[in-house]
Amino acid sequence: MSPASFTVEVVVENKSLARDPEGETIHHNLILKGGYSQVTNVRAGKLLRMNVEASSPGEAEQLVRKLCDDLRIYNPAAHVCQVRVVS
Amino acid sequence: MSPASFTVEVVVENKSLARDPEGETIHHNLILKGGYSQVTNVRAGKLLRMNVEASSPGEAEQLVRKLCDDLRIYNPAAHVCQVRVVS
Amino acid sequence: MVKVAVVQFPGSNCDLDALEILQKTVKVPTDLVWHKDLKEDQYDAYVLPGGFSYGDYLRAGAIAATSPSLETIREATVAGKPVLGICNGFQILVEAGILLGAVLRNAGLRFVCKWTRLRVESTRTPFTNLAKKGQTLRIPIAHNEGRYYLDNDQLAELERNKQIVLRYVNETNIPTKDSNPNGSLDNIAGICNKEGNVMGLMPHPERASLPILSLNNQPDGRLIFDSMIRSFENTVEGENR
Amino acid sequence: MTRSVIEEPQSWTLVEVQKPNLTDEEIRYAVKKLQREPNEVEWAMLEAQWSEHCSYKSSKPLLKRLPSKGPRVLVGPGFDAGVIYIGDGWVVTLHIESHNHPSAIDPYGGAATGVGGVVRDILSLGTRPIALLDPLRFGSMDSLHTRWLFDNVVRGIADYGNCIGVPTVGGEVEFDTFFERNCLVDVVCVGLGRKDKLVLGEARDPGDLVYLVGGRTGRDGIRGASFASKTLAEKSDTERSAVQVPDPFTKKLVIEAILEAVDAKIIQGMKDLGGGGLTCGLSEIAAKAGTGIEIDLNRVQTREPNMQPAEIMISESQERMVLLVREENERKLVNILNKWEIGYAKIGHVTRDSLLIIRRGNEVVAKAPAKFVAEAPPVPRSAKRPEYLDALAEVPEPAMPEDLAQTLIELLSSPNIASKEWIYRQYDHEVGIRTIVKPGQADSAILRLPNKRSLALTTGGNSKQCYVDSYWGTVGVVSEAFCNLVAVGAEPVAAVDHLQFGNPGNPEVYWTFKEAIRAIANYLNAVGVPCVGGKVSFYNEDSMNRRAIKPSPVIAAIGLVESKTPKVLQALSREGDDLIVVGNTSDEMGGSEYYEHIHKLVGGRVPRVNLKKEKTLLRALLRTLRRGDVESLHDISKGGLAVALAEMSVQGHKGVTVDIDTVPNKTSRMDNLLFSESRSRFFLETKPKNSASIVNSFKRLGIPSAKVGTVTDNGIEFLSKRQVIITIPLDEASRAWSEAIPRAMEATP
Ligand SMILES: Nc1ncnc2c1ncn2[C@@H]1O[C@H](COP(=O)(O)OP(=O)(O)O)[C@@H](O)[C@H]1O
Ligand SMILES: [Mg+2]
Repeated sequence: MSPASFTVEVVVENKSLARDPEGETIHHNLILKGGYSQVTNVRAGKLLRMNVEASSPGEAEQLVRKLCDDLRIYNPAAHVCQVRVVS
Repeated sequence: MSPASFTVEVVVENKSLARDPEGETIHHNLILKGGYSQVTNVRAGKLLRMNVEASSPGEAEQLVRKLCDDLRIYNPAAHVCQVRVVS
Repeated sequence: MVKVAVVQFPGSNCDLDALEILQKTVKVPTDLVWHKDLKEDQYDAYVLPGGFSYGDYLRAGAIAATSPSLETIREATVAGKPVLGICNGFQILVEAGILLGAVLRNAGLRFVCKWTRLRVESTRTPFTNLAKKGQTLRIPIAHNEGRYYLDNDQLAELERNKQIVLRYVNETNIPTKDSNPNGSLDNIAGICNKEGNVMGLMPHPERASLPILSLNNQPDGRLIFDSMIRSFENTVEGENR
Repeated sequence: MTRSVIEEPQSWTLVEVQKPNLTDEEIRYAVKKLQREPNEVEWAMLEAQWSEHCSYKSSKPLLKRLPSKGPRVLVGPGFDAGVIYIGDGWVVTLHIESHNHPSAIDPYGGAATGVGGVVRDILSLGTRPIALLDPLRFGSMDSLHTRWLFDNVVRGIADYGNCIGVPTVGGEVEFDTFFERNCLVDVVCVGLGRKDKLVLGEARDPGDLVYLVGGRTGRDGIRGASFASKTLAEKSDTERSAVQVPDPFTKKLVIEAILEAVDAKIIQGMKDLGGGGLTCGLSEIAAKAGTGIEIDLNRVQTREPNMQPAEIMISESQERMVLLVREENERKLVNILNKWEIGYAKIGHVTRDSLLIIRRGNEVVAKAPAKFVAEAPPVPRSAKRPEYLDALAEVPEPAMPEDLAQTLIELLSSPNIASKEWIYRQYDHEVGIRTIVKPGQADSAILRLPNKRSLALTTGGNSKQCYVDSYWGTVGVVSEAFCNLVAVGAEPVAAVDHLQFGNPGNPEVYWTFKEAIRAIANYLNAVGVPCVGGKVSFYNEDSMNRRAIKPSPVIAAIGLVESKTPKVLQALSREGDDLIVVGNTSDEMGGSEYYEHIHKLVGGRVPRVNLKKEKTLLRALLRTLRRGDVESLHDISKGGLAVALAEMSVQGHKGVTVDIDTVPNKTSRMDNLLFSESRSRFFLETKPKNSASIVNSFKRLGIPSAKVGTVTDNGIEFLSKRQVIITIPLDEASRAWSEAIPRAMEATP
């Protein structure tokens, strides 16, 4: 099968025990003070969008998952890392 | 209709024709040097995940879009901002 | 003769500062070594300086931690040599897994440059052996990501092994919320590995090693480097005997 | 480029027009000189280079009036930075830049790339950037928009300066509604290097190779250009950023690589690429030496496909430098660049024929004498005294406040006076292990130099006073900078200026511009210190109402501190010491914080400076400091003597008691005496046994001086006729002063 190009998103955010001061501050100081009380929670994270050549979405996802672990895209002591193929 | 809770993601990143030094550095110095040449491009951005009370996904999305503009969650001169309801 | 290496990564910016203090003030033979050139463990001690290696992109220290030079450093740590990570150097050691935990973005979400008070919690490292336990040092910090974090189990382990070396304290030598500049867990400013030969700290001792640069005219930062020299003397004496 | 970049009004939409964006005279001049119609690429280059931006066409003749020579000046105006000899083979370089329009749109990226720009200038001379200062101007703090700009500008400067490891050791900030939409973001950079390793922006030797080093060339900063290439017009606003993305990491690598090459002495000439891009860099480097340059655009590494020759020639992509190198040193240079993993391309060579020849492969796409491209015909401007000045000259005297203590508290918490710690905490001001006197400690920062001396740096502006009286306001700005230097024991050695005004085509604006230059020239001549460079920025006006900003000349000055001079800070040090005032206080309330902040009154008589006495005063103060009898010292500026004392008091955690009647003055009212911003005044703290001799040493020279009070363990207390007229507990003053800015900024994550 000839390889195709997939877009994979990686989201890194703090574990909940490590707190998320950025999300908290945006929520309290910006959003709630701005009057948007319908917003009940905010979490902040980093997003990496990668273009990956692979033969299937599953392969693309696995590859990225592996590289995230290998290259420590996240620090397991403090972060959680999500990988998802978006197209 | 009684309001439900939706999860809305906001992604802020540099405009597509603008440079993204962070994505470039991660791509060249981490991913390619780490041997993952299947990755052909990396863009870095910020993700905010909000819980929003609204009566429909459409309303949740609109509300978040409005607050992003209002509260300058991003700067339209430099960034693009995507809003998507994920659940 | 002993020789120290200051390891230079792309984006290091306190490398020359550390080099100058080691060579001219502490007067220990020291080389500035480009990370790619550090292929063998031929030095007696290593200093990983502060700065913004790889622009702090992804996460402070994360990309530099994958430099092959870290393998050499790892060998040196296993061999029991003194290894000191200052600020970004600390972040690199943590990201390389040589030290425990994580160093996260400051709780205040801003870069903070200020003089702090540090209480010495452990004198068993080669960088604090000249200090008295409980002694306060005045040394400045300057960082964006200095919030030390690890989970409760590991914190307990750190405590048990006496791996906490420095804490931020107030004027009365007590760790308080106000004296914690970045939201670090338990006011932790510096830790060491289990064996004690590797230390990482957020404050910059090289910036407090000349009286003229210090707020109180005391070169408190020198104590860290002088301790390292003393640890050499001890080993050398030991070998001679 | 003479004095570096100027911004012009930028319409961020790209319009397609047929005619080049030049005046009819410029077009005629170009055709006549070239003896033909320039082609599309050449027009684009001329447009870029002949913009006010690069050519100084409205200001050049006037700037010549500034004194620029001195025994220590190795390189004066006309190069990327001024060079001052500091002894033992060492030189210091100095330059100032602004990034006003980009910062108004994208405060974070605009401010950050502003730092990047001025750092490149310092690097161009082959010197290491060792310090930054940032004079800033914003609208009122009450406005959300201002706070957004302020927060992001400070963050942008912090992130860039901190990352490249250059300490930001000083600056200033002024808030005034005139800057609401056009904030001013200036950055001063100081460099350090060896005299024998200086590199100039001159292509002296034909045969030298031209290297383009650093980032790739993209379509950044190409805007409103007449050639309106289709590719440009097609890309919509949503994809292309209106501003540059800062990349301090690449900059740091460029700095280290270039300094390594400078150290190896293999760079023959060097030029940073800023406004006007390659066009400006190449034409100026050749024109300076009377040589030519030939390049091939196919060799330029581009970041986007299908870039047109004109686009490549005027692109303003960041983090690029042009280096000239001998063929025999090429290998060495390439090795250094490879070590640091920096991009580079050999794009051409220096020629004998003084022509700028731009090829694309074998096809010549532009060809013109380098001098012709580099030097735009000057634009004559007319000047007319603004009418509003008459109205400002005479304003009714305000009512005397009922509670002077309350007035002082309000002044202390005015953002223009309040502590700036919120700003400088975010800047790494220690990196480089040189910062002896740190932000907030004294009127100037002091840096350790390699040769036992140390370097004092300061910067100042005062748009409020310059608006009411642009001549005396500007004299006052320069005077304050020099007073700040001597206040830390430094002998002033050089200055650079930055002149920021509205549209020079408006005769009233141009008049204030001329007055500012006259003022700087007169002051510098009076004290005998050269101006070694600077910058002009026109077209600063509110985008909504087209109102010009207040005239904003800004000065940065440096001085040398001899090794034996004691370090004196502004915090009061010991109870029981005497307080001495030096200088005279008059009814000079125009543009004062007291008038503007307390009474919302704009106008009145602006403080003047006795230019005949100024040098004597500065020298006398320096002598006093060197003798070592001064325990603390502060110049009296914004907010007047009451504020200066309160600052010394709060910072030293000591009280003061001052008998206001003993202060030398010619004022008619108590509030004027307390809050007038008369120039060239200082507070000194000294041991009682030294008071008399210090006071007499000034009086002998005809400079008013008196012992006015003592340091106590109490609060801040002013007496008149044995009555207490102001008393404020220290912690109350301290809170007002330190919490004003953080409290206002709290809500900004
Ligand atoms: N924008 C800024 N950036 C860095 N430091 C600043 C800035 N503004 C003010 N400072 C520092 O804060 C201190 C007080 O500044 P300022 O209020 O202007 O002083 P003064 O009134 O004594 O002239 C000085 O050390 C100055 O360098
Ligand atoms: Mg001052």
